[in-house]
Amino acid sequence: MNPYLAGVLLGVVLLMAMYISGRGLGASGGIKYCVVSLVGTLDRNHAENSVYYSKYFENGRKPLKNWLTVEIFGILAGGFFSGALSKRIKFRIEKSPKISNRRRLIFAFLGGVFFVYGAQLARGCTSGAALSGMAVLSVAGFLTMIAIFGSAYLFAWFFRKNWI
Amino acid sequence: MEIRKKISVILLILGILLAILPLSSSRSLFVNPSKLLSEVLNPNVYFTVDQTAKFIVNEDTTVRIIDLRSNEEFRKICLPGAINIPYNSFIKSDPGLYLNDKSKRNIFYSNGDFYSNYALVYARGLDYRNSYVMSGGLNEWFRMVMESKFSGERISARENSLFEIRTRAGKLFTQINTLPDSLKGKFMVSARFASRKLDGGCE
Amino acid sequence: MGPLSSSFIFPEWLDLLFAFIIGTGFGFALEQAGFSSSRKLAGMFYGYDTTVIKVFFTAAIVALIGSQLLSFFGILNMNQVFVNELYIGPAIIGGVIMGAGFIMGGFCPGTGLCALSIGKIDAMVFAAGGITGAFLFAETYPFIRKLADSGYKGPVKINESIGISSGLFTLLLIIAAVLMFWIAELAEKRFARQEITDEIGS
Amino acid sequence: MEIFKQFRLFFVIFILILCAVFYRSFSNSIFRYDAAKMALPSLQGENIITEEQIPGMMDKALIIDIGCSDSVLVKSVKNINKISPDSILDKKYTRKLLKHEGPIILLSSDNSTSAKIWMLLSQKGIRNIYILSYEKEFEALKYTLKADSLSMP
Repeated sequence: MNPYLAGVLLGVVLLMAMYISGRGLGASGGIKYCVVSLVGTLDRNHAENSVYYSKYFENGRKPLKNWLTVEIFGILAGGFFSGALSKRIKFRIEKSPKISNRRRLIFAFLGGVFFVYGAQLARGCTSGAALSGMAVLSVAGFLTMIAIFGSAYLFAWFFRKNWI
Repeated sequence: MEIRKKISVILLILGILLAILPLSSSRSLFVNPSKLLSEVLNPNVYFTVDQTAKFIVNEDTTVRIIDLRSNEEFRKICLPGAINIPYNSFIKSDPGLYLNDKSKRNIFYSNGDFYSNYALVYARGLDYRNSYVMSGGLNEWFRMVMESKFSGERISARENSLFEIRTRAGKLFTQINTLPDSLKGKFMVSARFASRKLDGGCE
Repeated sequence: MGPLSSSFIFPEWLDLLFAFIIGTGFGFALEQAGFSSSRKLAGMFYGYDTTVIKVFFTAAIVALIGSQLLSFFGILNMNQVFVNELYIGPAIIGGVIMGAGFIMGGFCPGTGLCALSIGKIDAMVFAAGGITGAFLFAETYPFIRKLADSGYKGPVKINESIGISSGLFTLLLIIAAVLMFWIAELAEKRFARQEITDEIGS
Repeated sequence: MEIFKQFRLFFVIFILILCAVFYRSFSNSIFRYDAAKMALPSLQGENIITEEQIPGMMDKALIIDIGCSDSVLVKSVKNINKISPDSILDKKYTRKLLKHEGPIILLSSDNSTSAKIWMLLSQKGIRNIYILSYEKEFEALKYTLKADSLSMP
């Protein structure tokens, strides 16, 4: 789809989220809730004593029954549906031909670690903080957006071999 | 024409429209005016001071008594359990932040009848139907509850219960308002109403 | 008047159903934009593909215009819409860490999940990394708690801190975006990598 | 012309939006935009006047009696419009109020009614409305707390 049209579509979805629930979109929050829930099932004791996890279990709250968690299952469904529609579903590793599969996967893993760690610190990722934040004109949204793109441009030179 | 130019033109036109529109952070009343008029003129938007006194004595949790006077006045004298939202900030901030708990009836009062009735129209115009007024305000409260004396030969059962409530409410009122300032401050902090936190973000 | 969640109290299942529907729309839009490809996303930083900035800004501006028009007509109460709270330090530091993660992994969490759903193995590894990242954050939280709560300024709006109306700010943002779109398309020609573009397209 | 053809759909939508904007901004049958601004005079009581101020405003003022006023002034002033509060939003009255230049004075023996009508009319975009108050001080607490009120029967 043309990027501008896809942008309009994404904007309409964001607007719908604002109208229905008074909140923006988000992805990293859902990942966090999955982790919290996982830790809660594996080691309940640890979860209840930790300063971080305990607030998600207050008053018998269930981290899986949460707007953000359900939303990421929606993302998976929507992505799959769109991929099926455009015939893009296929198991594969996408990478530059100049690097090995192993290198690509190691960097993908590291990227995931960094991205979600940073997102927890900034209270939102590109969708939760930058996109939704910009759509309500919050300073936090603009600041996070500038920081993400600025730093990615800054580091781009070091990782150029991975991509071009 | 290529799509980039097209979308640029469309966005710019809409942007100019937005820049011209008077988009301040506030809003307007949106209930139909005639409907609002008949709604606020209906006497059932009033609670008498006796009804309010009963709510206070019974510690009724389905009502929330909102004091619209300034913070200084509130600190000096207030109804037991009242929440202070000065009329200024009621109008200037979004009343929805205070009123959107629909399970409770909000009863406005001020010293007289002006602020409370302005607030009533304003709140009901924003479709907060759970808004009411304590008719007569604090002046009426003093007149009815604090200074009423029974004068007559015999007392009927109804009058008796009415006077009992008045006496108990009056006692509570005096107790709270004669507390030393330090204690009173503590009490008010605990009664202060926190505006609702909005859901959102990735927290 | 919207948001619906503040006018009506939704039962939990309905609230979650809406979450799922919105999420589906979100995933669909991201995938249709082509964000399930890491090389397309990374193209933003090497100039050969600037889809990211086009989609990102168009989406933010459409939502901005829409929400302000709705609020003008009394359909949406913007005071009831969540505004992200500003923590200056964490926003910048977190943003820098995210930028590094972006260029290493080639995804952000939303697009990563999208790519995962159509079977990209690198995206699955990215998601595993993300889970690890969230776990690491939770475990290191006691040590960085001070940093994470520093510089709190509340939910500040950018137009209010500059002192102009939100409509005017939107217009300025649109002008900036239009210029960026133009530069982006010039860059795409200047840094074109035909072989990569062909491969992504397939 | 070529350009207009390309933007046909957009122009149709845009004109619809524009019509809605005009309706929202200028229609008399709905409340005006920016409720807080319209309510500003009520914050400090600038909209409350006392009887002494009336003679100075007399020549241009439109005096409206919205409920059994029995002030001396009411008997002495001739051109009083008696309107019952329920019908104040009737078209003929609102048109008159909107057209009137100069102050509009609301009379009522019940402060709550005048306060309500004031807020309603102001939100409809009618400026310069005043409420005549018979009390010397506006929104003042007339009583003080007596410590001995604890000893009620």
